[in-house]
Amino acid sequence: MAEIVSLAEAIERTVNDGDTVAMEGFTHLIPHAAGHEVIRQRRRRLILVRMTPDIIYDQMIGAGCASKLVFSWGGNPGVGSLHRFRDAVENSWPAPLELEEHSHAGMANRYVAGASGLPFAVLRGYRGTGLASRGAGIADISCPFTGEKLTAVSALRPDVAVIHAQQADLAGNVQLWGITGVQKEAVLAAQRSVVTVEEIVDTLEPRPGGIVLPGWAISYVAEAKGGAHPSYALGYSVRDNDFYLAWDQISRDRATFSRWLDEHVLGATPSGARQVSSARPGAVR
Amino acid sequence: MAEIVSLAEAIERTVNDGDTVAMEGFTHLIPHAAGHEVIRQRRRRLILVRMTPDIIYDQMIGAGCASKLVFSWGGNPGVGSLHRFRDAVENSWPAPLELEEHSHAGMANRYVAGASGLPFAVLRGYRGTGLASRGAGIADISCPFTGEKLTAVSALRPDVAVIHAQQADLAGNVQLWGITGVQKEAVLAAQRSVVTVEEIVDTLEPRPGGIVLPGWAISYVAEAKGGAHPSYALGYSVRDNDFYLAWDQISRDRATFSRWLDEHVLGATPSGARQVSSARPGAVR
Amino acid sequence: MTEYTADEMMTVTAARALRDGMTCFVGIGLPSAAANLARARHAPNLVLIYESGTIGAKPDTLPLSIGDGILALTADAVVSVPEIFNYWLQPGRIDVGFLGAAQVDRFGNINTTVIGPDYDQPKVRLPGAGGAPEIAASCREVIIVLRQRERTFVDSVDFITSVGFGAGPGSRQRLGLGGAGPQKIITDLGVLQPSPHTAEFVLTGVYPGVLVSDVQRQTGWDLQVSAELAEIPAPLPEELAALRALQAASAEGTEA
Amino acid sequence: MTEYTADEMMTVTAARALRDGMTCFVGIGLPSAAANLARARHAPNLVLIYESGTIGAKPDTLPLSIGDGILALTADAVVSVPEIFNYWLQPGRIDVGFLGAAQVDRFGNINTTVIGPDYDQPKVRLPGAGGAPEIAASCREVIIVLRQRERTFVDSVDFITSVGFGAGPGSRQRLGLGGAGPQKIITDLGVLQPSPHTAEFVLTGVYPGVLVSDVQRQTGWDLQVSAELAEIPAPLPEELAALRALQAASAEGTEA
Repeated sequence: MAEIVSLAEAIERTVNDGDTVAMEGFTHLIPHAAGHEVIRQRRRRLILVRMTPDIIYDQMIGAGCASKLVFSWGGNPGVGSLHRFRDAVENSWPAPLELEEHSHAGMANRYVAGASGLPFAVLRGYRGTGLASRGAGIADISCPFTGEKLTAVSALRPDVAVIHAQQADLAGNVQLWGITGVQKEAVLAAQRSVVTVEEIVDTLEPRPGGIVLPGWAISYVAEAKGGAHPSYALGYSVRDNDFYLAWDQISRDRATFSRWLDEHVLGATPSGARQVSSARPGAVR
Repeated sequence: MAEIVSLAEAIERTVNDGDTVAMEGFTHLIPHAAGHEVIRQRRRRLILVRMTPDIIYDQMIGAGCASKLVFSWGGNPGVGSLHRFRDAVENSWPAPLELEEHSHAGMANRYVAGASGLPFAVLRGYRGTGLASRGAGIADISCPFTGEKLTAVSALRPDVAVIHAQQADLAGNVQLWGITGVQKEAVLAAQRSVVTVEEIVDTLEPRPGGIVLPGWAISYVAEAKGGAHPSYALGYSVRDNDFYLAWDQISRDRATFSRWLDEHVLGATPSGARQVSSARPGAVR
Repeated sequence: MTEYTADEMMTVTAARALRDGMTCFVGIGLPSAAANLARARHAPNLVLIYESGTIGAKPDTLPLSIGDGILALTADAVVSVPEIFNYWLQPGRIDVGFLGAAQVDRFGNINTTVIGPDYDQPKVRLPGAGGAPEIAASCREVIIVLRQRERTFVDSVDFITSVGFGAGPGSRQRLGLGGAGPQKIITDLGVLQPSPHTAEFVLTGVYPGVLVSDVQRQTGWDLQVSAELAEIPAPLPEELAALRALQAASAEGTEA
Repeated sequence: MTEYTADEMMTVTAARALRDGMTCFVGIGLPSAAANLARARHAPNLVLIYESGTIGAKPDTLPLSIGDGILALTADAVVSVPEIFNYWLQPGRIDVGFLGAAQVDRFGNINTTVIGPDYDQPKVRLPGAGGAPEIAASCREVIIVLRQRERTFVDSVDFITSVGFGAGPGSRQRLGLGGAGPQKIITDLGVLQPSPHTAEFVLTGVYPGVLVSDVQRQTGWDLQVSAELAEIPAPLPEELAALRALQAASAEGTEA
């Protein structure tokens, strides 16, 4: 049964140095507040897993939390490069970053395998690409019935999965709706899980398009109002597109980034809600 | 784009003698009206596919439509045996019935593979069972990463899938809610599909727990009010438990069954709606 | 003392085997009655999971099928049938699975497929596997529930639909089955449990008024008796009252 | 005649490539603008599918990410990310996929991974694959959209992220790729299409005022010119008006 705790406690109890950590949310419901808490707790040597390591992982990589990234698309969506990610890969700053690189379909299926208790998944993918020849966790597999050659990808089984959702009830059951991405699979694939939510309600009211994760399948639930910012939580907030644009400038050089990190993450209180407003681009420069 | 036609037309245009036909619906939303229409059109040598060939397939088998059954559980739920199914298997009446037998998990994954355009799916299952040694479409497979032995099942790719849903809109988009079983997978695995619905509405209103199949992924939609009876359509009807009990008596001997079939299916109009009320057990004996 | 039937004794015994907070994969009939009885009494947070995809269903009447509307309407979550098997059962998330059987053998292997030695010419064609093979493989433990008769408790089943302990100790490991296998067979005469050494089911409990010899006569193998054989207490009046209330409510539900 | 930018010309050309009723896998940026322009004009029943899982999205402004709320709120169905790839893209249900590129080669192979010969010491680390490899493999056809420059239209890409025609004729068949591969490269200068014989991209259309030699100068291989080279008509005033209205609406959406 999920325990309802503070965000700081949830991260303390689940994320250790060296852990494999998957923070998911596909454009929508990205767990930024939780990412900031990991930075504040100065976790190191994390193997970060995420289909789209956008701003949240750019920040964690720049803050020195990660030694390896397992991913399928590392950009600032609709804007351009992730400068901290590039600086780590191209110049090893602040630390070298090993890459394990997949396609979206491959990553999604790796989570599906993890959630299903299987060591691998099968897909039509990768064949003829440079990813196949490089890739850890990519292998040929033949259909035992037709002989056809397909691709197997190894399961993802993170130590910890972290997601953000709209609501939890008092028993720790969680509901998210809108674009739900690969979050259910990430939670079910992981050994431990943290779900931050916009609010804790007495009872979940079923929503169109909603998926419910029962509390007994989750380790910790923590309230973090606005915890997805600059991503959004459908029904609670809108995407802060300006922040995504501003991030391009903030992250472009090391000094500006470090100042931003000090002011808006390391110097902030461990509440998702407050740091959100101060992190708005208006406050940045 | 789905064409909206009458039930008789939908079956005429999709189901041919010798076809592999999957009619799905897991306790809920079983497409009985469509099954009766197949019987009325006197289709023969069908390979019938269904996880739970309950009353609907008992009727189709007894009516002589089938030469083979691909299934995982063939009983009258909560009641007992399917007498027409047993008579076909044990005594070849009205025709011999070849069996291809799986577990629920295996069948569900076979549909998933079909819907995914893959020739097989992988699961932890069958190992040590008699099904594995007999089973068509069951093979060992090794994980290319861990060497672990698992089971592969071959994809199901029916010629036709038939399901029942609560609603379609004028563009043929279909919504079903409640227990949604394996219906999406069955439709997506099939070459052609028929969806019967309780009603056609101007616009679908998204429902909690609802899944929507877009019209462009469906061949034909036909209105068949009450078309799930004696199964039910959540929000429209309740399960007619008495009919399931009555079926045990109706189906127990060939003559009673044949009379019932003449009166309630072959002699009925090709409308799902009307024959439902007359098929109630009160009217039977 | 209140009168009770053998089925009521079985159901109460099965309900007692469930602890609060457990997740439980339930089939229709006696298992569903037992699970709902446990939920009504000592295990209010028992999580009922039906193979129709309903997780955390809280029916106030006994459903008559695994896909009754009441299950969907009261569930914490309703998922697809592929998902219930792949994401929830297969990884070993579910504590206990209830299984019935047409035949069970000394190693807890289950037959629900055919009676008779020839699959193609069966004496009786049974419904088949359903969810049972994977429930037997993947639930953390399994409880088998069926009436004890010489023709159902057989030395060796005609067809292995679902694996218990296979050919004996080590079989489950060799087959790569994740769960611990059947830990109890609850019958209308008493309770059998597997010997930790031989994996063979031995008699560990009898109901009030049942003789060991009665049980042995209804068993198709040379049934051993545990040194700690216990007499299982009769249903408490409260247990019976709760069970009968559930059954009355569901009978009413059917009429409506 | 109305003034227009090269990007507007590209977008209009891409929109014209879409027919009504098609299903279209859309990325953000120019492809999304093109698809929504087509939907606003000649293809009202174009089905837009975004990799975030939104099927049949009908945004009235241009989304700024593939996961904007407007996509979920206007979609016919929203499915999980595994489902969009496994059930919808992989089986070949989607007619056309739009792809961008950092580099494209003469066979339409795409690089979005690294610039430079050494993966481990890249000159530029690009975002990577995203959904592109499977879009390239499984959509019935692919349209590549990018500005034409000598450094992006290369003889051979530094890294094959997504396969076009591989090493030439027969490659896709040998690799078992389901779709027909890239059928058009739409640039800011004109349109390239694969030769049916060599699978090499040749120039089949130029925009008004663009010389063949301009295009050849911006191509890193010896670009052949089709015998049926066409001049692609300038954007119609109605096309431009519709595109600009979309863009204005989405700029407003961002302010709000």
